[in-house]
Amino acid sequence: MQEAMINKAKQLLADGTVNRVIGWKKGEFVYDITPAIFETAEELDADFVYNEFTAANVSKYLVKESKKEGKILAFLKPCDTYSLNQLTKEHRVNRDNIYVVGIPGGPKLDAEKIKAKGITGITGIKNENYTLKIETVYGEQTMPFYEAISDKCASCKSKKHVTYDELIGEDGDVLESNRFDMVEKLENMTAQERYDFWRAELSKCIRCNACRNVCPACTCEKCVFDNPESGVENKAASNSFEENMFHIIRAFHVAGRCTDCGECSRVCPQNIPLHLLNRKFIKDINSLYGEYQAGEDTTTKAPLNAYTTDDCEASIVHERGVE
Amino acid sequence: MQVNDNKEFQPLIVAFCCNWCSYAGADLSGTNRLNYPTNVKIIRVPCSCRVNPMFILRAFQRGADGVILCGCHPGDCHYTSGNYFTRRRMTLLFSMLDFLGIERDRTRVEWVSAAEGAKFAATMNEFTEAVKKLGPNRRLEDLRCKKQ
Amino acid sequence: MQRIGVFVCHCGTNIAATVDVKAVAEALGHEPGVVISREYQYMCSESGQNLVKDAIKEHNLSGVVICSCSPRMHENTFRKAAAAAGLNPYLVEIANIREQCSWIHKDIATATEKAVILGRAAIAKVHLNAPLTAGESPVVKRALVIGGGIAGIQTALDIAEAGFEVDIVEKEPTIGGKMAQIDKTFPTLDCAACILTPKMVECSQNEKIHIHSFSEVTDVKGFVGNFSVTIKKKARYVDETKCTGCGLCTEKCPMKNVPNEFNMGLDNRRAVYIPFAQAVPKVATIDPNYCMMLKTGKCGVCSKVCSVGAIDYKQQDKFIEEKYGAIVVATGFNPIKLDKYEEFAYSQSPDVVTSLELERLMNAAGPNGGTLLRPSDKTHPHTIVFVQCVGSRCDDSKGKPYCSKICCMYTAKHAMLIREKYPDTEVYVFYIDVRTPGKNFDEFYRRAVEQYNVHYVKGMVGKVTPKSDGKLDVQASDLLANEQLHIDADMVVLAAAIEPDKTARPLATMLTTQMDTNDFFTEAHPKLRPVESATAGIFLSGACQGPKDIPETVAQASAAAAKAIGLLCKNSITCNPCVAHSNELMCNGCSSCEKVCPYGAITYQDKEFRMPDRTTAIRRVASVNPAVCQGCGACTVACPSGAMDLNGFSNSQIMAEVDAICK
Amino acid sequence: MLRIAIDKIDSLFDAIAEKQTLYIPVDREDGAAEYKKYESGMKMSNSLNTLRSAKDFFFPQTENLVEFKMEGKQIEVKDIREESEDFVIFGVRACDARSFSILDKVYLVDPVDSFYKNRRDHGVVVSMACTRPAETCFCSAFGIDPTAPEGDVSCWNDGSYIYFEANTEKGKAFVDSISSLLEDGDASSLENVKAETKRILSLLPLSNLSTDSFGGDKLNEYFNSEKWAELSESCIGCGTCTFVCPTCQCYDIKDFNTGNGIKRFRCWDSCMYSDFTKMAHGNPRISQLERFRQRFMHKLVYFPANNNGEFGCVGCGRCLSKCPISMNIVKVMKALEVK
Repeated sequence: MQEAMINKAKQLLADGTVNRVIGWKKGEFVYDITPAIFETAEELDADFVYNEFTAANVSKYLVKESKKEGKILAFLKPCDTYSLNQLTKEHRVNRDNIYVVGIPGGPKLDAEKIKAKGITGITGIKNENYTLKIETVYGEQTMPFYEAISDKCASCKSKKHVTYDELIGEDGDVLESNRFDMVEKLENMTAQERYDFWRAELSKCIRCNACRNVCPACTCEKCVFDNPESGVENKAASNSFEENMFHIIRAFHVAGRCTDCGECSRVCPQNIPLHLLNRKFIKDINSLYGEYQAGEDTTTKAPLNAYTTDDCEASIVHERGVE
Repeated sequence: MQVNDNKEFQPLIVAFCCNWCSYAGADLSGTNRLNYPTNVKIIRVPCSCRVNPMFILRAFQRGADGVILCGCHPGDCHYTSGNYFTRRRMTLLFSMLDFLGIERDRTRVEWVSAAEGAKFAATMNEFTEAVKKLGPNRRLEDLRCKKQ
Repeated sequence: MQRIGVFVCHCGTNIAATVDVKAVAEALGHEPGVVISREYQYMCSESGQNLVKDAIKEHNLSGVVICSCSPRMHENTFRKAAAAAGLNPYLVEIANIREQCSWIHKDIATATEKAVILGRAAIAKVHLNAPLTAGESPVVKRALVIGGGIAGIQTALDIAEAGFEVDIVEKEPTIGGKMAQIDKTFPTLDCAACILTPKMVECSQNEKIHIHSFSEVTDVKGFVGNFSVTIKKKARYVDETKCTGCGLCTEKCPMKNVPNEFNMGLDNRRAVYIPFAQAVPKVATIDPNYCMMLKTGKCGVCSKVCSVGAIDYKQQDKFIEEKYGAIVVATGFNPIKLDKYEEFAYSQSPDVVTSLELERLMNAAGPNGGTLLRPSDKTHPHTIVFVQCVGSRCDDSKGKPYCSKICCMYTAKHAMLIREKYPDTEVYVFYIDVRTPGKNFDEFYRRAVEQYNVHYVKGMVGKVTPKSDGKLDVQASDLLANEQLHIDADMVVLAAAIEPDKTARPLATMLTTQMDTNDFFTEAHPKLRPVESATAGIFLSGACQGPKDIPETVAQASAAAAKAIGLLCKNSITCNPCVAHSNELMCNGCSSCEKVCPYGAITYQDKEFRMPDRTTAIRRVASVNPAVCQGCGACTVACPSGAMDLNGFSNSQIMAEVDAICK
Repeated sequence: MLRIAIDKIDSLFDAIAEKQTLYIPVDREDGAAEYKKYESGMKMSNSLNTLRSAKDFFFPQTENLVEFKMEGKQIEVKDIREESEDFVIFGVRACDARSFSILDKVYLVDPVDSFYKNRRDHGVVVSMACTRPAETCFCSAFGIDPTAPEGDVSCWNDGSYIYFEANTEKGKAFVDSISSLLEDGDASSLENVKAETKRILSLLPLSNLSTDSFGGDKLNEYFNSEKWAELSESCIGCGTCTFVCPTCQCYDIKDFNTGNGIKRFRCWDSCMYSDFTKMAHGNPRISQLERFRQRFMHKLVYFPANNNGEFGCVGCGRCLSKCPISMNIVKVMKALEVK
């Protein structure tokens, strides 16, 4: 796949369709891959990489990149195309300046999951028949491939590209996913259990803003939480602010706009399952206002910008689930 | 939170009322001398759709024990559609608070028309009682604002 | 530093009996920024107001808080007083310590404590109040009426009568609408043409009224007082200014088999036609779907016979743009299509007709010259069955959930007219309910039953089956007698539900007005503002807002005209200053605000900005038209970055109130 | 050498915790380790290091400085600093142990930061030698020997015993206070452990990372390097690297309105943030490139320039595993390095 992508990129650069390429660049180890922009065939040959660790969603970079001179080639995984569509819908990107080549997605692996097995000193990882052979300075180790699959890919919602100019490989389908299982599990807990769960998780927050800054739905020119004039600005990780304001409002601001790309949880240095907040909103929207997938197209009104006269009342919250 | 002489817990209730229906309904319950507890403090907004979820969380952070939002009945909104947006926003917000383990009875949306003074008073009585049963809001407060 | 004055009203004993007003004034006097705190017997009295005015001048106040009755009562009073003393009226806040405090509480201590908290919240808010100035925007003294039926005609006549220019845009070649097709009108049974056509003529002769027939609105920009509308004048291949309406072309055209839509397709017209004798404007129109000249380039008969040379085969659609201060929507209704009601055999037998078709069949200018004949064999029908509520009051997706309102009365009319003219004809009416409220309406219906012996049967027709002898087998249930009926009918007349014209929805989008799920325009308030749309400057006339009969339509048409005249009389409109505004530096251009705005007050533009990194960038940013915004605040919550805020109820003001209350 | 059998470590912790607050690294449910206040029964983590660094103990993420109480128009100023009590941090790795000396160079020089000093005076750092370094480790590049960690007390683990050696007066007092639980024993087995660790260190992918070309003397050359644009282009401007870094020391001072007054506090800040050192005209570093450059220039050039060549990085590798886009100081060093 990497080869085909490099060739495609070189071809599009050569024929002048695009003047730069956004993709992924090799790191120091097999897993520490950085999104990067390539401008020449030489750069592509030297550093371009696409493997099990290229999980990063590059669509947010297009907010800036698509406003620059000339067209950019973006290699997008199925999930990334939803983000791009949503950004297009919200006029945050100039879609005309982007040449999208759809590429097959995951499953991507999460190095943290390998390390959590106690495997350390990693110098190489190979996938042989869905067994990972991991070379380390302490000798070779193995683990099943599926145990290292990143959370965002483990609950993949779709292998379909919702926008592209060209595809490498076959397009996939929207999947029946189990992505709401954990939300449902929490819903079935008692309020006290839910409170304890979230307090334990959210109190880990160090307000590094990685979740917000990586989120393709969070592209505000100025975030309310950074703006002293908003009255809710707060830089510190402060007891109870993150739990009771920041994460709730952030989830609310992306409600109906979040495509469930899973980047927030992937980047959280404290491993807080932030995507569950977004999924809760998605699940509620689906069940209360009809199935809705943000980013599926660029025209449908977002559920919070729409209504029907016979929507349920807020009291429905009192009537369902576990108190 | 207020504590009166006999130390019974007195919840602080913030009520956001839309100018055209609910605020007028609150006025009417005043005109008709229909009692409801002093715990309830009303903030006037042009329409229930003006109420940002941040205001609600802010009230809880600062020590409110319950927040109620009142607007025109669906279909009667002075701005025709404002309360429909309110309904969706608050349904989702309240559901999220519930998901986070916040007591359900601390939040409420009620549609009160300008003619429903009695309903306004009854709602406030009921809501205050419900919040009183829950006790002080501990889960949503900002510890920095805690009163010593 | 703020210099705030606090004024606590006793309201006689209304407040002072349960709230210790002195204590309140004392406590609030200690609040930061407060330089004077006073209490007085009656703040709203002249001397009370003078107290406020004098304090404003004496202490050079930058804000005023009045602790008194509801702001709904005296906010304006105190704003005016402040303005009189030279303080911007929007620097006044009211703490409602009467309706929401003294009147509902009994215990003085707790009521006083609450009054202080309410006062503090008002002080916290007034700290953040900004002086606001109501803007003004000029009014173009011309109205547009969209639709030239009786509603549009009446509205246009009334507006013109008041001295303003009015344009009527009608999509058909003539004005007149549905009423022109109707034979007689209930409850007086006078002929529709006799009362309508004089009004049509009046329209054509009134210097202030300009009729754009065979035209459509294609674009609407602007806002109340200043709409800019693009009108498409469809090519009719006849020069309107030359055509005299002599009708010679319509007699000589060789294309004779064009279904005549004015007569509901019950007879034919030519490819060049004038819909009916009293059409206004009386100008021929060539139907390009049938004209041989336009289709094949061979014919040209009409051009040859036209003595004034009005025929122009090369004519193109023409677009004109015009400015208006007010727009009245009068797009009317149509009967629904009956293809989902095969049980009534509408498509199987020509003798099953709709009520509107019956109107034409009975009309003297209709296909049979006013003699009621069966369409199939042109014989006199002896048994006629009327079916009510075809597609009305349906709870399934086949029909409409609402009552079409006019059917009960026109059916009674039809039944009565038939029994009057052809006493040997038996008339059955099947109904769910007979609904005849209205002046002289129920009397009219009773006359049909009692005087004309029309058989009203409560029950629904289940099936109509054409029989080999040319009759129709009507299978129905009589709910009162609890029996199944079979009637051998010569004709069946279906009271088809009525629905808004199909052009209404795209028009609503252009006008940024709201519609209900049935595509009827939504009025600004169902009770109190029934002829205005929620969008300022757009008014509703006739059945586009909901099913209506002629008297109601005319009443509403005049009401809409009165509202439009009220607007056009003004040289400019004063805008509510408590409107939304967008901070362009923070705006993402995401369109969320635009999507929730019920008034279409928000537009976007690409603007050049100097960015924090000192580059320049073109960004898409929202701007609010203060003349259109009504200040609901829906956009402020839809905006994630907080770029959208509301004057008078800003995020920081409301949060300051929250903070003060929760202190 | 004084030592305690590993299976008796719980009794040691209990004994320490009886006298003062003890923090040890423990495993969380998600597998990451973090320092927790010791409570009887807690098990010390075996992982290489904690997710967050140990700097919180001396330089917490947020800290109240002063409060202005408002009563009507009256304002009362209250000192609300928390008085520190003696505490012990157990199991600090060599990198984090070194990070304290870097923080000291910022906060204990004139003008002394009394909040920091107060905590530093009351804290005893008990470090623990590494035995299983990870691929992200590069402390050696900064002259740190993970088999000989600094700290008030250094410890080694040979699999059966933990050995103690006091390095400072404070450390000596601490070891004395627990000496009844310790025994004197042969420490020769440690040499094998250290040798094996050193062998592993030499195999690590970053073992040959060199700091030779960095330092204060090439300021302009590095500042003006063309590489910054490419290095910084994917930076999302979050504060993850800063907040997991044991040596990042920047803070912001802010006021928080509690409704009844103002709490003035300081909190960690990140030079990666767009509102870092915001002044009337905005952030003086107007682009992410400049902000990104600042962080690495500070650690590799400015800090050594002002501190006798000592770098502002200890090679703990936290930013390598935590950066959302996997950009880090190692990649920067390799890209900028002048060979």
